[in-house]
Amino acid sequence: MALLETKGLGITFGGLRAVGDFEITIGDHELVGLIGPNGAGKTTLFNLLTGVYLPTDGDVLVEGKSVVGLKPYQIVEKGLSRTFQNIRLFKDMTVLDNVKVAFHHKMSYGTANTLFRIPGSKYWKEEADIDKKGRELLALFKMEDNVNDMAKNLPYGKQRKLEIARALATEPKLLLLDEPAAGMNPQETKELMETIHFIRENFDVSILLIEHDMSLVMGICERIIVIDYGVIIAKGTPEEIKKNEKVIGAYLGQ
Amino acid sequence: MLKVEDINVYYGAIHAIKGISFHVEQGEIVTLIGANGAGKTTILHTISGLIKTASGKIWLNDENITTASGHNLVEKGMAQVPEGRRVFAKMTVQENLEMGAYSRKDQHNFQADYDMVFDKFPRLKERRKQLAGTMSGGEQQMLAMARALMSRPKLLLMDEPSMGLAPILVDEIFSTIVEINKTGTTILLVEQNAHKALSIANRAYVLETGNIIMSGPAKELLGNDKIKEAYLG
Amino acid sequence: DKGPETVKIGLITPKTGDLAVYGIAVENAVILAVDKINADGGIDGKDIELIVYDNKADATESINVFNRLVDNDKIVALVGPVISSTSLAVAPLAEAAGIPMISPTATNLAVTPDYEYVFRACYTDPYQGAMVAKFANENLMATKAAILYNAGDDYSSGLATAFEGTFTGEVVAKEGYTADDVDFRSLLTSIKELGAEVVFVPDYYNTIGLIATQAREVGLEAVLLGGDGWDAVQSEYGDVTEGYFFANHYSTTDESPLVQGFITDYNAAYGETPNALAALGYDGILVMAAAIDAADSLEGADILAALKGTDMDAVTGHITFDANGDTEKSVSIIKITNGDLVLETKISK
Amino acid sequence: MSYFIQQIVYGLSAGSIYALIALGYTMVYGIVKLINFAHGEVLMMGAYFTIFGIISFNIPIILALPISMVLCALLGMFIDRVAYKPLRNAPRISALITALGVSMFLSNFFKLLFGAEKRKMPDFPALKGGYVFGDVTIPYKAILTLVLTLVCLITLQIIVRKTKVGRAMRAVSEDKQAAQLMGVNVDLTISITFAIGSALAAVGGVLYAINYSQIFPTMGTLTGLKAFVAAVLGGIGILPGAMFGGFLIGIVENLTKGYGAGGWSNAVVFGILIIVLLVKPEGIFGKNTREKV
Amino acid sequence: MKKRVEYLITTGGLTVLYLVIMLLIVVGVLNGYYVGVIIAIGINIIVASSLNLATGFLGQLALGHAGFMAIGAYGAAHLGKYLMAVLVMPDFIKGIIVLVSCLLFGGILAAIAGLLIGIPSLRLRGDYLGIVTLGFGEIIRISIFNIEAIGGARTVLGIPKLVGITQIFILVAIVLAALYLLVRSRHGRAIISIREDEIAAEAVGVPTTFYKVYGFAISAFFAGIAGGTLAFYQGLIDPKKFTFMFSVEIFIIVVLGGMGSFTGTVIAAILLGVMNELLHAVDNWRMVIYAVVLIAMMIFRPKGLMGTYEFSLVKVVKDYIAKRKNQKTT
Ligand SMILES: Nc1ncnc2c1ncn2[C@@H]1O[C@H](COP(=O)(O)OP(=O)(O)OP(=O)(O)O)[C@@H](O)[C@H]1O
Ligand SMILES: Nc1ncnc2c1ncn2[C@@H]1O[C@H](COP(=O)(O)OP(=O)(O)OP(=O)(O)O)[C@@H](O)[C@H]1O
Ligand SMILES: [Mg+2]
Ligand SMILES: [Mg+2]
Repeated sequence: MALLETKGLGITFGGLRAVGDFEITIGDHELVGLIGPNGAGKTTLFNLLTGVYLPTDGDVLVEGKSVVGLKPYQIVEKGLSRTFQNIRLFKDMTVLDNVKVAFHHKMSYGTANTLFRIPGSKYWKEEADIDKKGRELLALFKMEDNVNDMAKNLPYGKQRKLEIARALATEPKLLLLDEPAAGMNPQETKELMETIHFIRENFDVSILLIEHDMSLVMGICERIIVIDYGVIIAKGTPEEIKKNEKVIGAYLGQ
Repeated sequence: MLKVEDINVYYGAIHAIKGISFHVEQGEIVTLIGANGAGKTTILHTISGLIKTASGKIWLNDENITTASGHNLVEKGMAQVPEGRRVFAKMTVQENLEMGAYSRKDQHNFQADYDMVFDKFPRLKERRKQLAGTMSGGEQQMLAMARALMSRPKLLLMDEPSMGLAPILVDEIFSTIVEINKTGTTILLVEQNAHKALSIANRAYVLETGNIIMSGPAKELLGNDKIKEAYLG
Repeated sequence: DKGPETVKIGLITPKTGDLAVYGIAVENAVILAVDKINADGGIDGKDIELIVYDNKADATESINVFNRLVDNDKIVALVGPVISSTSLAVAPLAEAAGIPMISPTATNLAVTPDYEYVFRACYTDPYQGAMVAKFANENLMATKAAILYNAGDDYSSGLATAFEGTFTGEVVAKEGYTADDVDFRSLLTSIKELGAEVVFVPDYYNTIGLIATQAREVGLEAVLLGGDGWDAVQSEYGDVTEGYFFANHYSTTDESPLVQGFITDYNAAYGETPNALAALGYDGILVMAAAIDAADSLEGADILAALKGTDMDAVTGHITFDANGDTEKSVSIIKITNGDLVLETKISK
Repeated sequence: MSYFIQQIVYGLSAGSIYALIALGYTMVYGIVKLINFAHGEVLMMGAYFTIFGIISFNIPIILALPISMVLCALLGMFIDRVAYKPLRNAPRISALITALGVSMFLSNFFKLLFGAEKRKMPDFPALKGGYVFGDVTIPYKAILTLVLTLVCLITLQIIVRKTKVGRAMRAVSEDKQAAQLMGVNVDLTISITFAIGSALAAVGGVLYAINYSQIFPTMGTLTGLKAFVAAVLGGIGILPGAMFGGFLIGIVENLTKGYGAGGWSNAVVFGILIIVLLVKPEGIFGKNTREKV
Repeated sequence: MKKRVEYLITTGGLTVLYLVIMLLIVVGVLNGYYVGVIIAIGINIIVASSLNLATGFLGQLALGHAGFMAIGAYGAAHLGKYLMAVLVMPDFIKGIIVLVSCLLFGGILAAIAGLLIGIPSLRLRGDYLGIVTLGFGEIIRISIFNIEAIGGARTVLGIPKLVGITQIFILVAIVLAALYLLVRSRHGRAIISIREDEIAAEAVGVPTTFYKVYGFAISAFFAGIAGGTLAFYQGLIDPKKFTFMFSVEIFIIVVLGGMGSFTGTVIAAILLGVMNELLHAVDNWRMVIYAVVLIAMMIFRPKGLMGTYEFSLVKVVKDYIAKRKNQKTT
């Protein structure tokens, strides 16, 4: 059973068909690129998958079960997690707390436990557990020295990394990255590619990636889906896509 | 045309620009490159009068504009395409362009300029009545450029015009920049895409955490190993 | 034994906030009285030192300033608080501290009964409301009455309830409004439809001015009746209130030298005619000063004993206290005639 | 039936005052995104200025009103410069607190200067009475108020939609920096906004005083608040919406009073506000602008 | 350092503070007046901290907390009067039982009101929510005036006076501790993340609607407790107290202290309380000066006195120990 499957997925804003008849399947441990011209509907697709928008038609299946109509946080529980095109960190929280928030749905202690912290109770166990996990995760991203920094004070590149780390903290099966390299220079982009590689190797997760930086997309994606005006115009390996006339005409240029 | 002398800029306690000097001559394309947070946007904002300098001077055509109010600089021939487009989302394309011409005294005389920008960006002509906020990233970038051109600038400051754009548009944008420059507009270009920027610029400055660490003709920097390693990937 | 140099008396009154108008009227009158007493040689040769604190008409603030007057300023007696709700908050504290207290203007029934040390210079809401109803019954022979009152104000709703309880005819409507209302045309139109002969409107004169103006505007022919809050309504709204009645503590047309002296002095000091609140404030401090004088002591218990025996003429009438510490004054019913206040009759139980 | 119609007439006349005040409120909010709690106090001062002009200097109201509008416009600009401008880039709630502070300052300061008591507005014999249709009377005051409100609305609409200043205002409301990059003098534009809003408040204050024949230092507080509620009801920042909201509140208020629930009228007004916002969070005329992620 | 030791340090600090206050009362430095002011400030601390949870931590503009306080006050007062009449037991125990049960009852009533208003309206944002809460506060106030059964416009009298300095000290400590513990838990993180970025919070698995209502209801709960405390301190309730301006005063304490800092709330409540008393010297100008100070403070410290900084005795102790260690090693 595929990890993610969409069937005839589509959404219309007013008269605009932003995404239509969209069908993809993503299996375990894949790294798929999603490219297309500006306004093609890439971000909108992410919003559909993660429950931010309700599709006007079609279905989204995660491990065979429809997630349409679920709230974004419920979809997180199903194993989808994302980053945003424009970074959305919890700016006035520490780096570690940013990550800890993302463990929320894995925890279960209640209000009474919060107020009466009886030694040995769930509160202590779970908090100690996520503290450890959070620090480990940040260490993997080489951010162990930043745990107590305010997120807003991080340099841009680390903010991007933190956003990815936060998304990973929800322990997703599928990670959706929206233009992680936007605003980065080639050097920083290269580091980002290494980070993504690293995630691939250390986590049991599939990645769907939107990006306009071709060096990144072509460099790491196993397959690429190209959309324009909300519909898929091409699919294939980087090599195939590079040569696809339609893609060159609509997106890549010359 | 533009001369910046030893400016220092602070955000509260953060010393963002540490004594920077550079100049842009009439007719040139000059590019500022540098990593995230190096201070590129800050410099453009300072030149445009959005941020005040702590010390140093800025000259536009031999006029000291260090303390001039931002809104007066447009009349003096300076325009900016800001980082992240910053189009007026709830106004139509047409109204955005009218805002671009806001400072011009010849309010009824800019039909020719409409023709010029619509000629350069035909997409905008189709979408005259569309709300700018509903346009795609690339379209908004075109609008931001067109809007700046409506003031008939002699000096155009551009902040990362290629950010977030599809490759095909990136190429288009850069050729448009060259075109604009050819029609007599001097350009100061800030870019992450150092390769593209250097290949169209005359001269370049490299910025690192508030300091200029290198400068020279663009072609030379394009060949420089250190630049290659740090900025060209 | 020299004792303190001055006789310290506290005054708690709202000087800021929505009820400041009333608080300042009382304060003005009290200061006037204190100055007069001191000019005449004070109490047994000692000047009265008046300490005034603002309480914003708020209970918590009243408690704080009362404590401050007692603990820090060491007052021997208290005049005030002016507003009933704040008097209710302070009364038990005054009792506990053994500080004699006279509220000039707190009309709420519950202010005095439970506390030996607490007195008032005015009559109570139930008493006043009942007397106006009695007037409507017996003098006006009214059979249909409407009540229009400020639902957000205990004075107004207290009077309204009392009126309703005593009026023997039919109460065709009892309509509330809120403190900030300025538009009464809808309410008055609805009362007009119901054919009331009299409308009881217990509120302060500014609101009455508005209501009377709009009553004329919508063509309401019923006679409006009110309580002591109406005092001074004739100064600006004489034309629209012509022929209406209200209950009051005193009448500015009273010939007695005490009253006329007070009006003249007040006018000289503040450039306006004192209203009933000012008159009550004036009486409140006079009664207290007289008691201290009679007690020949600054001890609370002594002053209390003297207060109980009060028997004096004051601006608002002859004052003696009953067991609760309430005055037993008759109610003057005033008719507004040609823009003047004319005593119609005096009513008592 | 005529009883009902009469209530509606009173509702419209009260409502048009709210509407007029709401226009200024919504305009300032639309541009600077600040609930200018001091708007009610400007209204109060507008009424005072006018009355002082009439009583102390014997100026006819036709002249006193424009003078008062100018004074209020200056006052509005002054308030903005002193209290709001330093906080332009601060958290919005801080500016909100400052607005509350200014409101408190003005009403209390005025109380000290002129006393807390209510003052009577002089009578205008020309405005006494009204047109009578059977059992229904339409007071002249109501007609004057309504007409003035409509004139103000149309004028404002033209300014905001059609003029260069209006375009600058809209640009400033969206993005101050970008507007400045277009050559817009942001501070001046905001000043003009406050000036217009405050001048409107002055008109509202005078109409209030004419209709209710009284002025007092806190007259603007609740009136202003309700006018803001009117603006929110109609869709904040939208001029016809403010107008509509004002009428709606006026009518609702008068109907509750006319039908035996006078003590509840403010509760009903706020109740309707809550219900409307729950059904249509952006107000009756508001457009749904969801954040694009 | 072990958590248990940390809690011990905090509790110890509070005990010392309490003993100092009691000592000052015994030797007469703190007379009835000062004690009264302290109690009034204590009540403000409780209600302002509760508002801080909703506004500072959850990030929702709430301008109607006086309404929740009123509900708490009326609920606690009426139940209190009833219980005092029917319960038969020694006065001291009765006092404690009545106080605790009535405060909880008032708090729960307020929390229910918080739920009622919160569930439908928390999807509104920013100023809109502010206006709705303001409106709701007014509705509560007007309802009280119009419901004769609970007292109408009359002052509610005969409420047992059960709150003195000791009770207020314990209550403030409990409320602050509860809020503090709450904020430093998964629930608190969820609440703060909503303030920071609601969309991102939802995207990392925080049920935002639930937590908004949860935070708001808890905030209302403690505001209700503050209301009950006020009633049991004064022995009466003046319905005129719970106006919009009172909500604003509470709000001002929160913003002035710093949104998201309980320390700030405590400091601001104390400063404003003390200032209020000092300004009696110029009573007429009191409100004018208060307003000017407010404007000036906001202009010079737009983020409030404390920003989001939180004082912690544990940290002070830790720093001290670290410093000592350093000195020893060098
Ligand atoms: N909430 C919305 N309301 C109206 N139109 C929308 C909305 N969200 C997206 N759109 C429109 O849908 C289209 C697709 O937008 P989307 O953001 O998905 O593009 P994209 O592929 O991510 O582009 P880019 O690469 O520039 O980010 C655009 O035309 C956009 O204007
Ligand atoms: N409003 C601000 N307040 C405080 N610090 C700021 C502010 N804006 C920028 N900075 C800081 O100033 C420095 C320079 O920022 P600037 O935006 O000029 O960089 P840049 O070179 O344009 O980067 P980018 O490539 O990300 O656009 C950075 O360290 C940044 O964090
Ligand atoms: Mg996108
Ligand atoms: Mg930049």
